[in-house]
Amino acid sequence: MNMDLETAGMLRDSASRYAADNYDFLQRHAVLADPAGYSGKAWRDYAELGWLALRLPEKHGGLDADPLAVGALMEVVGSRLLMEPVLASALVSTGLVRSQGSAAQQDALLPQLADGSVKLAFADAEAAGDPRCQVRAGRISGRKIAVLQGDIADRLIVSAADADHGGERRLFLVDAKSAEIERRHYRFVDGRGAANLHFAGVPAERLDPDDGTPAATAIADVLDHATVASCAEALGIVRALVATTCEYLKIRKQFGRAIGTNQALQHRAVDMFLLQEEIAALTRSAQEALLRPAAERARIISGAKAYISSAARKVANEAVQMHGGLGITEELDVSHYFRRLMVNAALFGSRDEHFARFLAATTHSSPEGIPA
Amino acid sequence: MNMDLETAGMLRDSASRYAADNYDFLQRHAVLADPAGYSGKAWRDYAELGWLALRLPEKHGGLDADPLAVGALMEVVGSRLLMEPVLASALVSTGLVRSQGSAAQQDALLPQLADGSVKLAFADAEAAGDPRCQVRAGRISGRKIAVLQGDIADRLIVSAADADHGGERRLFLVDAKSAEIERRHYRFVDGRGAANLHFAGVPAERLDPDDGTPAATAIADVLDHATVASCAEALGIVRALVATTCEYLKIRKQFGRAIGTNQALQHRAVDMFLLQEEIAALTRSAQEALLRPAAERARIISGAKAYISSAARKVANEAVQMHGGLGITEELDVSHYFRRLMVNAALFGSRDEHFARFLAATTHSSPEGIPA
Amino acid sequence: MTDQLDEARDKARRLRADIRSFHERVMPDDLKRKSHLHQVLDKDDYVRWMRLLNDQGWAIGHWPKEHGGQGWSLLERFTFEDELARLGCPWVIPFGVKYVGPVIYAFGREEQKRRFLPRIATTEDFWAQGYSEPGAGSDLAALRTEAIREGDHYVVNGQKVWTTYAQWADWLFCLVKTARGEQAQKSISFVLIDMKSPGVTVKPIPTMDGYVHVNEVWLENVRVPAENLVGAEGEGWTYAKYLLKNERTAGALLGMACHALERLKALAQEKPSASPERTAARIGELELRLLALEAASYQAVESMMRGTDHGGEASLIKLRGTELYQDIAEAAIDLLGFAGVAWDPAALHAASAPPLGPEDAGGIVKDHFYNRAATIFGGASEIQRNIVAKGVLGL
Amino acid sequence: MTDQLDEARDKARRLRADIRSFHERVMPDDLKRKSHLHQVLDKDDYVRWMRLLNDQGWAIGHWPKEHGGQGWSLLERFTFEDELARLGCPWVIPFGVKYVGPVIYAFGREEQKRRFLPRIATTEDFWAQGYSEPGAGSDLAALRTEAIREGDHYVVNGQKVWTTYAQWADWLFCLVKTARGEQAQKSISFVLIDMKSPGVTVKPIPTMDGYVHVNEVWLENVRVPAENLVGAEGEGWTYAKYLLKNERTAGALLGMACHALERLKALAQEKPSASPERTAARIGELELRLLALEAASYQAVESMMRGTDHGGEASLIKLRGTELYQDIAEAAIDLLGFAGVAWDPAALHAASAPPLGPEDAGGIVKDHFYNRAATIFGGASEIQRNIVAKGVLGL
Repeated sequence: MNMDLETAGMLRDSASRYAADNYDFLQRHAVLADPAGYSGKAWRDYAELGWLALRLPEKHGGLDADPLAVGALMEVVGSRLLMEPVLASALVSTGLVRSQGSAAQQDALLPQLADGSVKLAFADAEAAGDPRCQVRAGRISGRKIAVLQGDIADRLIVSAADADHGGERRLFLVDAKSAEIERRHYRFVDGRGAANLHFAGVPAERLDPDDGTPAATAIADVLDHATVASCAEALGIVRALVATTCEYLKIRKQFGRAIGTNQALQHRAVDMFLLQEEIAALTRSAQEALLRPAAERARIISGAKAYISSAARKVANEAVQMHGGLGITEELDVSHYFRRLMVNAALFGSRDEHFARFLAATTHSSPEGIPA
Repeated sequence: MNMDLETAGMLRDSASRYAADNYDFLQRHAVLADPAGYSGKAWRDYAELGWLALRLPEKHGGLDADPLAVGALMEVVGSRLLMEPVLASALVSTGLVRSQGSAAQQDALLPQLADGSVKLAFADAEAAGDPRCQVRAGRISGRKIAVLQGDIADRLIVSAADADHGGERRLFLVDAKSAEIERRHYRFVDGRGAANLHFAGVPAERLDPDDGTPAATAIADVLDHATVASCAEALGIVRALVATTCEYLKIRKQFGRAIGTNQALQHRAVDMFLLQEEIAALTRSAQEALLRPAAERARIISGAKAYISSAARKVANEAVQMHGGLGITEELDVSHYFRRLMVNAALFGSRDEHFARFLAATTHSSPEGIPA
Repeated sequence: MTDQLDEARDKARRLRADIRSFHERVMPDDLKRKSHLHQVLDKDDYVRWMRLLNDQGWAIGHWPKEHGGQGWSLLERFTFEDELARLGCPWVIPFGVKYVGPVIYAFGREEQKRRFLPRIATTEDFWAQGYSEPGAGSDLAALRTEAIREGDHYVVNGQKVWTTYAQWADWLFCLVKTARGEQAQKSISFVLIDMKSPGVTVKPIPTMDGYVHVNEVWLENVRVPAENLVGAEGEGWTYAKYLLKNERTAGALLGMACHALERLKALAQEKPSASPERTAARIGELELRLLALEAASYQAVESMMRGTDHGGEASLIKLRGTELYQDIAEAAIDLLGFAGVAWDPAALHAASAPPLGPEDAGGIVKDHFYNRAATIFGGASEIQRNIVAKGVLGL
Repeated sequence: MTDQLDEARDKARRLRADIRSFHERVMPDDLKRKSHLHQVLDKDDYVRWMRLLNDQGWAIGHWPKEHGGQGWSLLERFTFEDELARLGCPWVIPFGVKYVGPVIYAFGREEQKRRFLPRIATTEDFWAQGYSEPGAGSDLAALRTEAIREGDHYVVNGQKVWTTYAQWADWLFCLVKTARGEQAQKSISFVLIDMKSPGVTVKPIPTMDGYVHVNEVWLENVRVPAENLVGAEGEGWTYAKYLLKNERTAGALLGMACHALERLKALAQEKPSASPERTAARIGELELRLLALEAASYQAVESMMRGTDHGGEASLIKLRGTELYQDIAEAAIDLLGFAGVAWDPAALHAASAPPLGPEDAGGIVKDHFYNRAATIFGGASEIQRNIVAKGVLGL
């Protein structure tokens, strides 16, 4: 029941050190300017550091890390705005392979995921109004949108109705380079790649879990984990914004003194800090909630995500505002954090969607799950 | 189309002077302590000053004042927290008599209203779940609640379904002292009286307008006027709160200097002032809207009321907070303004109700009513 | 540490269960009802309540075992306050058991411990706190109440203000200046004053809820035996800070907000609103803030127990807890409609007259008024933000 | 006064109608479309736009008739900016017609008027504003750019920053220090600098919307003819304040908010949201704030025309207008979902690639980024609050 504080702490320390040495803001600028939108070198380093095996079962050489450790890494990913598909491939896709792959599929894929030689992306969202994706005779048709880092993925995990097996929703592996895919690659506002993909009868390999877990269950579970990971990423970003803003308030002078001596700005900085602390506490609660059965976790996870989406936006707005003109420039990290948070809030369910899920899960009795 | 700035200005000046001389906070304390809950002397003064004839037609010796003049008076009523039934009797009830009384009824009643010898109250609201009030064979049965200053009224105007005439909703005059009324007198939190009234076959005189205006139309019109008057009252209160708070910030010392030198408090005082200015502007817009046909005014009047209810509450909360412990005491005017605003916001439709009416009146085209 | 935390969690879980069963089986119905309806409790009610708690060993559960307490962990303290508040129980009056008691056992002389501690535990003595003065609310350095040593007595002159329940108090613990002109923090001493002493006058300060919670306490040539000095002269500031640390857990805020929100939800069920979706959304946002407060509260307790706290936790919880509680109250007022602006004193005294609205409406209105002070007393929100700005952010 | 106001209202009403008909009949489709989609306008677009306005007599409609204007009342000025913005027209670049033009006709020498005013009206000269410096944004007293008189020239050295469209400018009006050590406000002068002068370097400052709106302007030994001094040496502060007063009406904020809200409502119609009631309530609250902004704007104009203004009106409108506009943009981003976080440069350049979302989504995203500056540039919100605190409330 208790999560492993020590492992999480060690991971946080080593990841922070690595990123400080290899991924500072200038180094990241080079990555951003690269047409690939990520660093192959950094990706190989992550494999070496074991980050890509974090969620792998121990029998595949993984750490089988708990949500606290995953969160520790994601905080660093956020605080340094790492561009590589840690979330898309190493967490989300790896989680899907782990729970939906047959033993053979896992044996084939997991080592490649762990050593970084294969990058996966999860193609799930469809545009409202589009016909749903479908697999017939082993070939997939339909359209997926906003596939996070679908532009650099080697293979795709695609959710689709399996017409060959009664129309049940299942997951399929697809070669991202397939000629039958019409692709539109673009970037999200934070610089990470994305893809809209039109499948016109692409050969698809069905993921076939030996234990028969329905795909819907696995997807919901992985999305819960991804949501919580995105909370931790937001926490990392928010901590960086609060720290850099407080620093700026001490350095920047106006009318002959540091602007941080103005009580109005002090109080607003405090409000940013309070939001940061709430985000931290809610992220922790959401991580603990992941250890509980799916039915019991929705309220806390979606509540945390809903609160954090708004809270992080407030922090970002205030950080920009207090940096004055500098806050909106390309040259300062503040505007990059601002943009990453926008994407963060849009992934894995909007604020409204999570708020609705939170409300639905909140019964009229006392809140469940009092920790003590 | 233009309202009369000069008359409004003169009324504001003379009312302010009267209230400053005769109704300061200590004098008001005596009124509040009186079991009647209002001052008979002040009421007679108001008659003399012409306030009670403000809305009377000129042929009855009234001023037929426009909404700007009514607002000027109501601002003073708010800023000095006058306890007498200016709103309930001289504005709302007088308005109803004026539009629903026959010539004979007007001739009989309006002079008594103008000289203050009769005080009216309007009994309209019914509790959810109660059977609607009804008149049968000239006698009224049913229950009315929250009748503003129904405790001190001589006669009541009661809305009821007229079973003698096909069940149409009409207005009736009732003697408030009638033995067939079971009454519960109490006070609102601001000290003004109120009544819940149970009518058990009370003799009722039907108001019979010569021009046949439906009662529903007249009620809606009078309530629009009352709503706008309550906005002006809120404005008067808010101005007083902003002024007293700014004054306190200059006087009160902490850590060796006036607390108003703290930038955080300065900015919050500015935010109070901004709200005040918006309340003033919206009140003015709502007053102008009253000059337009009923169908065109709902959006602006209900929008103004909805915005003002929230804005005034924010001002009151901040005024209390910035006065520290003093803000919640009985001995300081701040807490009395706070309470009056609570009642103000509950009368003539809640914030939610007005917001809903505003939304319903807001079409999907551009906002109508651009003044220029 | 994890083991210790696990143990504390187990104990806290048991304590919570015990409190629920106490509430169900032991607590007298009249007290339950009064407090459920937010009616006015008088001194007898409070004394009865504190003694009931003491009978369970809870009134001083947080005291060390050597002084008769149970040596509760922070988590147990927190849980105790939280669960009572969740159940809508009366206020656990802190001045004796939470504030002055610990100062006496930590810094008092043996004779003082023997004399005062048992009567604190049983509320035989009702205590009040003499800190604030006109002009020295948050700014204790500006204190002006003077205690001049004359032989074996101090002669105390000055005025305290905002003194909660001074009208009921037998004793006042009091910060006084025992030296002039010196550095403010070294001139303050901590003395215990018998409220029956000649020269002590209590003047009530009526508040807008129509009741007297706070008072002015005038001290004119009050002779205080020197033996009633706690600890050393000039160390009052140190003891006051120690006492403040005992405020840190503040579990009651979470529990109170939780209880008030449950009441609000029930109200929304009872009284269909004009716009149910807006009401649901408003309640939902409050619920979400409660979730955040809950997470932050437990995180704060855990950090303090691990020793990884940054020092701003108490401010965070106070700021968020009081604002949330006030906003819940506002929502309730709005939902009540006319009943939310009616003044119904009869309903507040377990009186016979039928209430004007829902039977607890009067209590909700009364609490709404007095709870505007929640962001003012006990370190105003502005002061809390100053504390965090300087102490945590280094601004 | 009422008569004058009535007359102004009539004229403003006619002007509004004229603008609508201009928008419908005269404005070229490509410009309309670009601006409707919030696409990127280049210098040519803006020049074309300003000349179109000048053809109607509107670019300098607010100038006195003696200088070729129409002598518009405040209400007409306001209406002009408001209505263009409501219709989603391009920005009316203010640096020439609104800022430096009036300073020149009010304080310039005859020769300056003859030389500059006609080319300002026709935008033959594109102007930029040299006010802010690193370390002197809101605090003009801290200016460090120096102009040393040498014979019939000033030699200017220093650095300006946040200079909008300096990359397109022919001329820069510039605050410089012409005296050292003196009282700050008496040492500042107002000079006109030819951007083609040797020693002028423009360095773009890319902003997060991916474009260049603002620049650094470096001035190294730039020789400025003494005849380009406006008015008297040391009076620059006076002229700068006069110029600021021309900012007071700020009708564009209301119109922009209005236009953005209409777009948001259309978006809500096109794109059914996951929670339509919440979307409706959110839009409704924005609509309500727009109502308040509208009322306050007209009230402000009327007060200024009557001379009953308190001086805080411009701050009120700027604070509320910019915050509202930003919040509408946020709501649009949220409503757009993935399209609100996609970066779609092709859509911003009237390019051929099909847009990723609704066709104006790219423009909405771009504007959302740059408009975070609305509460920063032109007197940050914090400065506006300081102004009202001191100037109006006397704190």
